[in-house]
Amino acid sequence: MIDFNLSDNDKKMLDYVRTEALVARKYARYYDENEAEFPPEALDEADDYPGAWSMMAGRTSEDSGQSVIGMLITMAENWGDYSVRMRKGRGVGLGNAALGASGTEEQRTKWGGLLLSMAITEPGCGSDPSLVQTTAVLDEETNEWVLNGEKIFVTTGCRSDGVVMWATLDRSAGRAGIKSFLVEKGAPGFQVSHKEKKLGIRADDTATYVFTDCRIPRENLLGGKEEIPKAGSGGFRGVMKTFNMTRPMTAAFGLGMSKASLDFTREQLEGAGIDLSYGADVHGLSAAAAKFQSLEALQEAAELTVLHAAYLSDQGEPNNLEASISKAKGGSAVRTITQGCIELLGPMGASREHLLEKWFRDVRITDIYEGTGQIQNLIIARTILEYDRSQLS
Amino acid sequence: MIDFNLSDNDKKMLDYVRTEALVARKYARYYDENEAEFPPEALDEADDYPGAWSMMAGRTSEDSGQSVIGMLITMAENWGDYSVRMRKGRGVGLGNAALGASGTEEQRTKWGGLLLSMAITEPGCGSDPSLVQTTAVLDEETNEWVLNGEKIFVTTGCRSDGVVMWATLDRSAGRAGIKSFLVEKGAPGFQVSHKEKKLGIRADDTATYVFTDCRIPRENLLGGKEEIPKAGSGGFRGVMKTFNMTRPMTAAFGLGMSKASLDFTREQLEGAGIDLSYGADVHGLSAAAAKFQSLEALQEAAELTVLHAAYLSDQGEPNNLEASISKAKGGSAVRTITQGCIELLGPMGASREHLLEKWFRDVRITDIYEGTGQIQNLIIARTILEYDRSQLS
Amino acid sequence: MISFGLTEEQEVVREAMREFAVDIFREAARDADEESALPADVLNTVWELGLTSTQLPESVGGGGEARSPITNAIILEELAFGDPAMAIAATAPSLFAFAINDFGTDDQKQAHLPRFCGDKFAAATVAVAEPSPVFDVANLQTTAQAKGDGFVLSGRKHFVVLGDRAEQFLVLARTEQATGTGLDAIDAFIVPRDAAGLTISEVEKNLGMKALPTVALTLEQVELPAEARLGGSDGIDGARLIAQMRTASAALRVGVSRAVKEYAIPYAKDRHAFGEAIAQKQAIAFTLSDMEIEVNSMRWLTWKAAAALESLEDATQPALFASTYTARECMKIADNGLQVLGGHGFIREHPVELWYRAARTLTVLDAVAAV
Amino acid sequence: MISFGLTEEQEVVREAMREFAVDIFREAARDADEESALPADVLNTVWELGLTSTQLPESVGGGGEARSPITNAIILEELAFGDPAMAIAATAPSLFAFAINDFGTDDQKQAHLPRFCGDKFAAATVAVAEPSPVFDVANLQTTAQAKGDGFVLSGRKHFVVLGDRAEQFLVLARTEQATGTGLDAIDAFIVPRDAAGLTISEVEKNLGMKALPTVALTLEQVELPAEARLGGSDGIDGARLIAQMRTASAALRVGVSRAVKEYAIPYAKDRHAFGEAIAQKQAIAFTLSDMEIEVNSMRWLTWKAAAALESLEDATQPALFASTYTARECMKIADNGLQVLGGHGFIREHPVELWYRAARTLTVLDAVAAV
Repeated sequence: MIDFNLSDNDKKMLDYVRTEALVARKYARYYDENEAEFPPEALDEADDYPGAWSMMAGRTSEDSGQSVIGMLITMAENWGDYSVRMRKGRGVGLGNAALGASGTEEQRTKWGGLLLSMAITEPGCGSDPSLVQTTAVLDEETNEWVLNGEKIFVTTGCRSDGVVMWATLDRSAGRAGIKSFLVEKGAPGFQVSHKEKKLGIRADDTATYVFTDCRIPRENLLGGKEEIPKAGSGGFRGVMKTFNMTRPMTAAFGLGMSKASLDFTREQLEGAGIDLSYGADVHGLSAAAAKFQSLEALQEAAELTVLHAAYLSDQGEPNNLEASISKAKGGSAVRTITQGCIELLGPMGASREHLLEKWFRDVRITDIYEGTGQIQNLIIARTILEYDRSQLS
Repeated sequence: MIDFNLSDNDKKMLDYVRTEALVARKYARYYDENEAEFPPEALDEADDYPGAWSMMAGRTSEDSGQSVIGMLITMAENWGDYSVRMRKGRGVGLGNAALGASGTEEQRTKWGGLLLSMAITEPGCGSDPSLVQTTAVLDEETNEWVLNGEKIFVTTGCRSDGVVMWATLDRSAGRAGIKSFLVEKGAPGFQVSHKEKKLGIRADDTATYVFTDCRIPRENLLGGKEEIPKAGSGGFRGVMKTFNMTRPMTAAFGLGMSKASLDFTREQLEGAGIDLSYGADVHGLSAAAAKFQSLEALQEAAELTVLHAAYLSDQGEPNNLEASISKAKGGSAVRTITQGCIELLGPMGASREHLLEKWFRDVRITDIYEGTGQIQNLIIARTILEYDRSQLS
Repeated sequence: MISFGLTEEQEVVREAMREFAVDIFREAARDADEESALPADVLNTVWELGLTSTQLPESVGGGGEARSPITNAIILEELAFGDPAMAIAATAPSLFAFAINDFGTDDQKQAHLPRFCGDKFAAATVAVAEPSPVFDVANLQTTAQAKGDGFVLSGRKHFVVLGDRAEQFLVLARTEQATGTGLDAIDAFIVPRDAAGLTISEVEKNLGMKALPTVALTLEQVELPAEARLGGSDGIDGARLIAQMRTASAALRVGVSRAVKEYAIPYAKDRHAFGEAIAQKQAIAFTLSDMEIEVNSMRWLTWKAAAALESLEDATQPALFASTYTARECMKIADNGLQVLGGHGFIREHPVELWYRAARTLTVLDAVAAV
Repeated sequence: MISFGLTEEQEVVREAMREFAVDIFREAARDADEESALPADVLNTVWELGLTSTQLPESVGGGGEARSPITNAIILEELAFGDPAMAIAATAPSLFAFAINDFGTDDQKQAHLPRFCGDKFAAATVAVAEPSPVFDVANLQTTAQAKGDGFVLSGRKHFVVLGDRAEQFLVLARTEQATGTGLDAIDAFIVPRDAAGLTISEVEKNLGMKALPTVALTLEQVELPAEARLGGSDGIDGARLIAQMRTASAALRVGVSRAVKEYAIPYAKDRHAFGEAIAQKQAIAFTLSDMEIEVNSMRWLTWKAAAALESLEDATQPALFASTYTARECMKIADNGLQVLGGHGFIREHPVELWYRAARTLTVLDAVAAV
């Protein structure tokens, strides 16, 4: 039954997450201005706050599904701040999502407790994962994979404990030859370098990885299937399935911050005497109120697309289209919302005395990583047009 | 020297055109509701008004150039109404623009006094003129061209005296084989049929032409050059040059109506007590005033792109890029402006008691005919990227 | 619990309404628009679906099913997918009857609702919009003055759906007694067609949805008894009534937008230019994907507002969001849909031209249906 | 006569400024932003161009050339094409000096203008913006009360360009004497740096244009003599002053937008994905063509406002149009430019990231330069 009400359990948990998030927010500016430092494993205040995820026990059928509540928690955490959390996000890296989606039972057990980043992009391949040049060659004698190549824009790449990285077993096989591998930090020939200087999400490190004859155990092939499927058999789809949760989650990151931006802006506008109450048609409003309310509606719309994608996942239904819709919508919405909030507040909105300008910078990545808005649009268009890549690229 | 002031001559002429246009406007609703009828050759009031173009004599260097004043007059006429004019627009059809741009001296003299439509689009070729299927074959014995094919969406195709139509001398030559021909109504094998029922511009007939072994004199090849230039030698550009004036002019048609829409909307809003005065920053305005002023600024921006393209033409400078810019900008602006005016006025804006809803329908063609917005964007992009058709299509 | 799942019953209703709307409404839509008239018998045909009566209480002869704003939103989307003009005409009785049922006294329900539980289409409607630019429902200009036990109504209304045949009008006005401001200050009065001082115009000529008969009302010192005031001395919950109508309008816009999208997709695949289907061009393909994104967004906002109404919460904010958001996006989708068809979009052979006009009308109106 | 043609002199100036801006400003822009400081000597280097002095009268030691808002708009576009922060810093003295020259009494001109005709960069500035949300220049909160022959100023200003080093501030305020409303009610007062009651903040930390030092001012009962009021008893033409600043801001935005466009075009041709240059994809190509369209539109609106100022007409409306239009489009172009670069747009190696931040700052400010 269609329902948008949260259970008391859900509400309690989200209230708690927001309380934690507000504590973390106090550190947001510091780690933005001090780009060379990483936030600590756990904030000093962490001892005073039990972990939110511990509250996940004892959930009932009245409560929202795991994926849905996961998205709501993600938004609430990022409403505090994108990069600074009460505790380092064990198990919430993008690589962890891949592990959860495609890993074997054994792999999930062994790696689930580590923070895993995800390494796809290479200097030459942009947003096109099928152009991956990094190679993985099996050394049958030692039962090891030998990895060679370079990955860029690896989010949380410095502080992660390991990585899910994409490499090709056979370049001539195209997309079908691409596999994911689990690589732990410290593996021989795995070099982490070059923390990028960025517009935003500065505390959230973005690394470059170089693999030079890097050897990893044979069982580190994610999902364990070594054979190269025949072209067109959908083998690549398994790799891509990962995105069905990471895409909505990425949107949720951004939407947490855009919600924070709206809340700040509301406070300022109301403080300046602007009436933002609901009821009147748009013509009955001031220009500022009309603009603000349109941004709020956009936030709501984007959040709902994220929850929809997660809901389908909880139902065990396919959500490839919906995941891309939420990512495209979220990525575009957070640009509009944070830009609009600064526009509403004027020069004060562009001051580094407030976090709004930081959120404006931070959210800008949303429409870029995990597949740009253009990539999402291609996926959506191919789906509704029933086109393959050769028909629409 | 950069200047946006009109000379007294210019002002006087435009005032006069607007006076005429207001007379014509009285008939606008009638010919919209009575789609089967065409407006008369000249309105009853025509005797009371000398022709505006007669005032073109005696212009000085203080006055705007011919193309510029032509655009301003076009906007002023269409501010009255798109389809109904004091007199049938002798010499202002799209075909006349082609004649002016590419005709020989003799052709201009012979055909200049006729209203010429322009026939490019065919049932199968959409917005792609290089796919023209209509053929022209020279009968050397009779010194006649023999035309065969069908043309659709011929604006003013019923009431025009003749047409500039595109046909290919040699399909295998692609774009290079395409030539323009002057065909007079009444030519044997030239059939005018099927007045389309349309969303807007209902008085302005849109015809289908069928040519069946239609014979025309050899000298009716526009520009007179019979040879097929080598591929890539730019022969097709001659044909396309026509658009450098028709594109801004088409935009001017629409912008005249969107200006009328703004004027009507202003009157209504001010009547309802909305303060539209200029001065305050957007935050100091009501939602309605902020929206209205943004539409006004958009109108101004689009008008200026039209005048810029015309100015370059007057200077004898190339304006292919600027013509497409004005068409793309104008086509998009008039959609936004007329939609926005109705939004501002609410249900009353959507009532057929007022002409606003008609202008909203009429202007919608602006972004479609004479090359859709998409086509203009292709031209612009190719120009700034220095790409040819094979690189960007 | 967050859920986007339809009940089995809702799935069945949705499917049935979709078929009905396509078979009956869509088939007749172009002719109805050209003739500016509803097809004969369409209202009686649609009446057999029981859209109004099933959700009225058994005590007045109705089906006694619980009112479900969510189900109604789903129904309205499907009907508008067929044709928005006929969707609105078909559900106009609900607009009136649901308001009586939600806010009326027992006497008012007994007096007015049985008529909607009969075999024949019962025309009645609500008069909200006023013929002034920048109309704001939170600031009505139609007034009700107390006089003795009763009231005197003065003002003008327009775009009153089915006003050519309605036996009763529910006229929204501001009374002196109204407490609060904005939406809370709204009162509603049942005005019979033959009330002295009420002038009903000829059918209005509108840009879009021409098949839908609407009229203007002029109320000059229309004297009404005390019992004409909906809800008696308590009046109505104006915010809730407006939220119902805004949510309904949003649902209609989702339907029209989906109609455009689903027409444009196969068209773009069939139509070739420059050697391939135009859908293979990114500019067209991305326009279509944007439609897909926005039809989703619009629907979830609409459902959220309907769910708030269904759980009897204050739905003012979600309904307002649904209304303003769908208004903008529906217009954009219709506009872009026309552009995808190019010259063919401008011709009255394809339905996109009709939806384009409908969209611009529907997206400036929040008072043509209720959930 | 409608003309878009530059004079020969304007062509020369444009070319020279373009070279200067690229060679001097663009080269230094990234480091200056990272260090939040203007490069050493850049202000003295730019001073040699005589941007301020040549258009001041000979009577105060200036070049005596006619002031040309059009030429100044052309110059500002080019300078901002190099770097908007340095463009604003370099022309801040004009902001002050042009206002004195346009609206000051003879005594005020003699007292203040000669300083701008010397060899060394002379820092002075205008204080307009106030640190409240939804700031509206037509509704200033800073007030000037008459006291004896003089005035008492109270209020707060922020984003005061070069306020860290300005010797004088021209502070905009509302006086009781002001006639009219809105822009006409604006008065301006010359406030020396050491005025009692004036507190100057540390350099502000801003989102974009970090190389540009700005400060906040707090005016607590700042007592000023009668001659501090610009224009003496006549006051100033507030609408004209604001139109000059709005037009200047518009010109700066054209420059930044063009910078983004001209960077994105070759980038998109060089960068390959899916087997071809990304510029060969319609989604990217049409984004670039839209930039081309809008840079044109923005420039013509700016020139039209500048032309109105140049011919001494009321420029309120064209300047407002230029300002609001360029604000929206500049932000959009910077945003889309970043998207064209994708992940590389987010990295502080390419200048687009810098322009993106600059755009969001520049497009909420109308008071950082003058023509």
